[in-house]
Amino acid sequence: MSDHHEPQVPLASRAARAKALRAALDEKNLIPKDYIENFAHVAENDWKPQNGAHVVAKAWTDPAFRERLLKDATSACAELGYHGPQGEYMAALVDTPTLHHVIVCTLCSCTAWPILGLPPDWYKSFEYRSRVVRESRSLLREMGLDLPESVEIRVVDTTAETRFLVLPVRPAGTEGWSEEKLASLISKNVLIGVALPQVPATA
Amino acid sequence: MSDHHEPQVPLASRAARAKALRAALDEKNLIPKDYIENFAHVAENDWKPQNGAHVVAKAWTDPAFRERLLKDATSACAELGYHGPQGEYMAALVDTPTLHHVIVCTLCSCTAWPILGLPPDWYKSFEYRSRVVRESRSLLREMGLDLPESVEIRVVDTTAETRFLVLPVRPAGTEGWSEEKLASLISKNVLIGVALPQVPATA
Amino acid sequence: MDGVHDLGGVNGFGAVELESNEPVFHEDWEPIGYALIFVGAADLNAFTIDELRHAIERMEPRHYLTSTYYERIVTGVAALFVEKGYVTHEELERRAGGRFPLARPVTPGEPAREPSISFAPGETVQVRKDHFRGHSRMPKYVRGKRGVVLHQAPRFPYASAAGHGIEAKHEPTYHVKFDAKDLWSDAAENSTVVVDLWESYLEKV
Amino acid sequence: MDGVHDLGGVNGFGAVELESNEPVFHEDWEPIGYALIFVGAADLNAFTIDELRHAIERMEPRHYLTSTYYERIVTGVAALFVEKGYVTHEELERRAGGRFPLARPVTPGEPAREPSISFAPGETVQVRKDHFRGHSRMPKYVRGKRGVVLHQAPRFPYASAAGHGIEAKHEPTYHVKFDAKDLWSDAAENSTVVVDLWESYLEKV
Repeated sequence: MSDHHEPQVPLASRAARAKALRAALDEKNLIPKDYIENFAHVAENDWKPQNGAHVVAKAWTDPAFRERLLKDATSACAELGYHGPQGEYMAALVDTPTLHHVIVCTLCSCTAWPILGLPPDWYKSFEYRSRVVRESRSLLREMGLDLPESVEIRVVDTTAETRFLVLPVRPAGTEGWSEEKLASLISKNVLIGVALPQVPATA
Repeated sequence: MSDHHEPQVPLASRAARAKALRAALDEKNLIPKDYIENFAHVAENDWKPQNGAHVVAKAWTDPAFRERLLKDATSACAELGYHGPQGEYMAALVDTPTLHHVIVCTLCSCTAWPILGLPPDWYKSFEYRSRVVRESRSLLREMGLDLPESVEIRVVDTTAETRFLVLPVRPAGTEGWSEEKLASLISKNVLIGVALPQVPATA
Repeated sequence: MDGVHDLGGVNGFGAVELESNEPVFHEDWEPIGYALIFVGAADLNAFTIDELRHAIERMEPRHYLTSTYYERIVTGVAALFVEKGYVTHEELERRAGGRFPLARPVTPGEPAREPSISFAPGETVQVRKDHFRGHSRMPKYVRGKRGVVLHQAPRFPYASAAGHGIEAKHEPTYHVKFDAKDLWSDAAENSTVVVDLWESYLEKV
Repeated sequence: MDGVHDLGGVNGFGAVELESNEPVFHEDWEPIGYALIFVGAADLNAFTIDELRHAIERMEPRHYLTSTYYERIVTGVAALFVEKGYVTHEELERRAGGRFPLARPVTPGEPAREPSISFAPGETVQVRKDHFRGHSRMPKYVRGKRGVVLHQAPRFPYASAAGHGIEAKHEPTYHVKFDAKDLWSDAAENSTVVVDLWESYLEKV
């Protein structure tokens, strides 16, 4: 492809390409009825960060569950009803006061769908994929998470079949909170590791 | 830049951008009269592969010139009137029956303007820049130059200030030819090293 | 494959833009590609997820870098349905009413190493130094680097074979920890990178 | 800088298209950028050619990879005229009637090594292993690799300083020959690559 040999036929729009593929397969009866709508429904409603938040809150409040989660996250999540595609083998990354984990997939954008939900745009961006492995500390700072130099930042690149969630340190000031209230502190960004659970000042 | 934050203002065309820059500098009287037209004239008429062809043909027929060319290509070319920008320090790459040189600039597209002319589109293409250093033999074959395995292919990457020309082996069947007739065998592609001088069957 | 998709450590990209209250899908066509992965991989057994990843990596580099995420998914899935003979490229372009770029050709895959070599947690390992043009889940930033095994994960089909649709031996993957400074001298202070690597990508030290 | 411009050995690009009887310029605006390099570098002393190369490398990676050659020249020159205060970005966009993307910000340059270390033809040398985010004329494919000096060229301003407009010591460059197989295990047979490297990019073995 040289500078002065541009293709003459215009590119079809993204939507037109996606819909053309669907229509071509549909005509050959290769797509079961309502398959795409059902998939979208599951992706929008069943795979969600509230699931991961539940897992984290339970690990904070139930030492036996925490132990099972660390030993076998896949079955610990399944206990709570969380399993499915891109969750066939899951692992929890345990933060400590001196170790913070953050997840990326530099080669594509693999994510633990059943417990985190589909990944956000920023996670799929070339900016995040290229930068976080090399400049973790300054990038996290740009994204609003300023960690002390004494904390090791461990970037976990999802390059094979393990899917991860971050188990953050339970924040101070949450003593006696219910599992549900604790879960409300955990967002998708916390589960990926670009944010920490924030206890509201008024709590 | 994420997937769903596309800029709203359309990109100005390449021509509009180039002309806008020119107009902005012109208005501030920063561009001497006829500067761009004069530059284009020199680039289109003075810097040309016929200069390099002359250098090669003379090196084939004049052993003393060849020696001066190998020792100091810049001044040997200057003898013939060839010098100028991107020709401040030039070097000849001497092919032998078992060594073939080919020139690239993987980082941008540096070329010895005064003796080769401005580089062709293919030389500036990402295809050539990425592939020739790693797959020299098969890429040259794709481009029409099939060298025997016994010939070392030496790819020269123009990463600093030396500017190169390839001095090919004088082809058999050219005994007694004039310098001018020999020069007619040498194209820009021969001077870069992606082609060899071809003696016409009818010669 | 040392392609443009292998982005870890590449310089030049700007700020990461966060979107608040981001929807799962931004446009109505976006679920199509994802859903069709399952049609192709689970229902029709036409291809594997590894082949999908490889098809996306085989996109023309300029197309890869200017496409959106879901565009890449659609492109990879479409490329595989064409390559496997379910639809033709012409039909897709006719229906789309314009160009529908797919992927560049597949090259040969690489079977897993035989015999296998196992590694234990705590062991220092070295990532292979060699180059493979096909599908690989070994990012180039760890090529030839040494790290420490943190964990051995279960066996999964070897990606560099599975990505090419050839028989793929199941072998463990290892979570290997590298000091970021060993990967890039200008890397962040007190930072490590864990990469999940198939056994065949690793060597004894 | 490990940017997308550093293309040597990147996989995924297709055929090289040759054009017969190619004109020197294909479009009337193409000489503008080249000519303005000389206005800026030679007539106004506003910037160096090294700074121009660096400005082009600082283009947003997607823009770099989808631009034409002369578009990159215009972009780099325009970026420098804006950065040096000759024109404003707003004026350029107003005159162009649309977006006129320039380059990402400059980072600090790197002075040449002191004291200098000289190398002789025939000597085996090793390319520096470290990473530098600024302008560099050391392609990443030779980082940490060993080669043999073929020739010492005259002194030129050290590119990693000159590209940032800071004082650049003049030092020799060396034509260093590498076995292509040492750079890429799947490289062509019986092939070598010569890279022209400033003294500060090289180390004694």
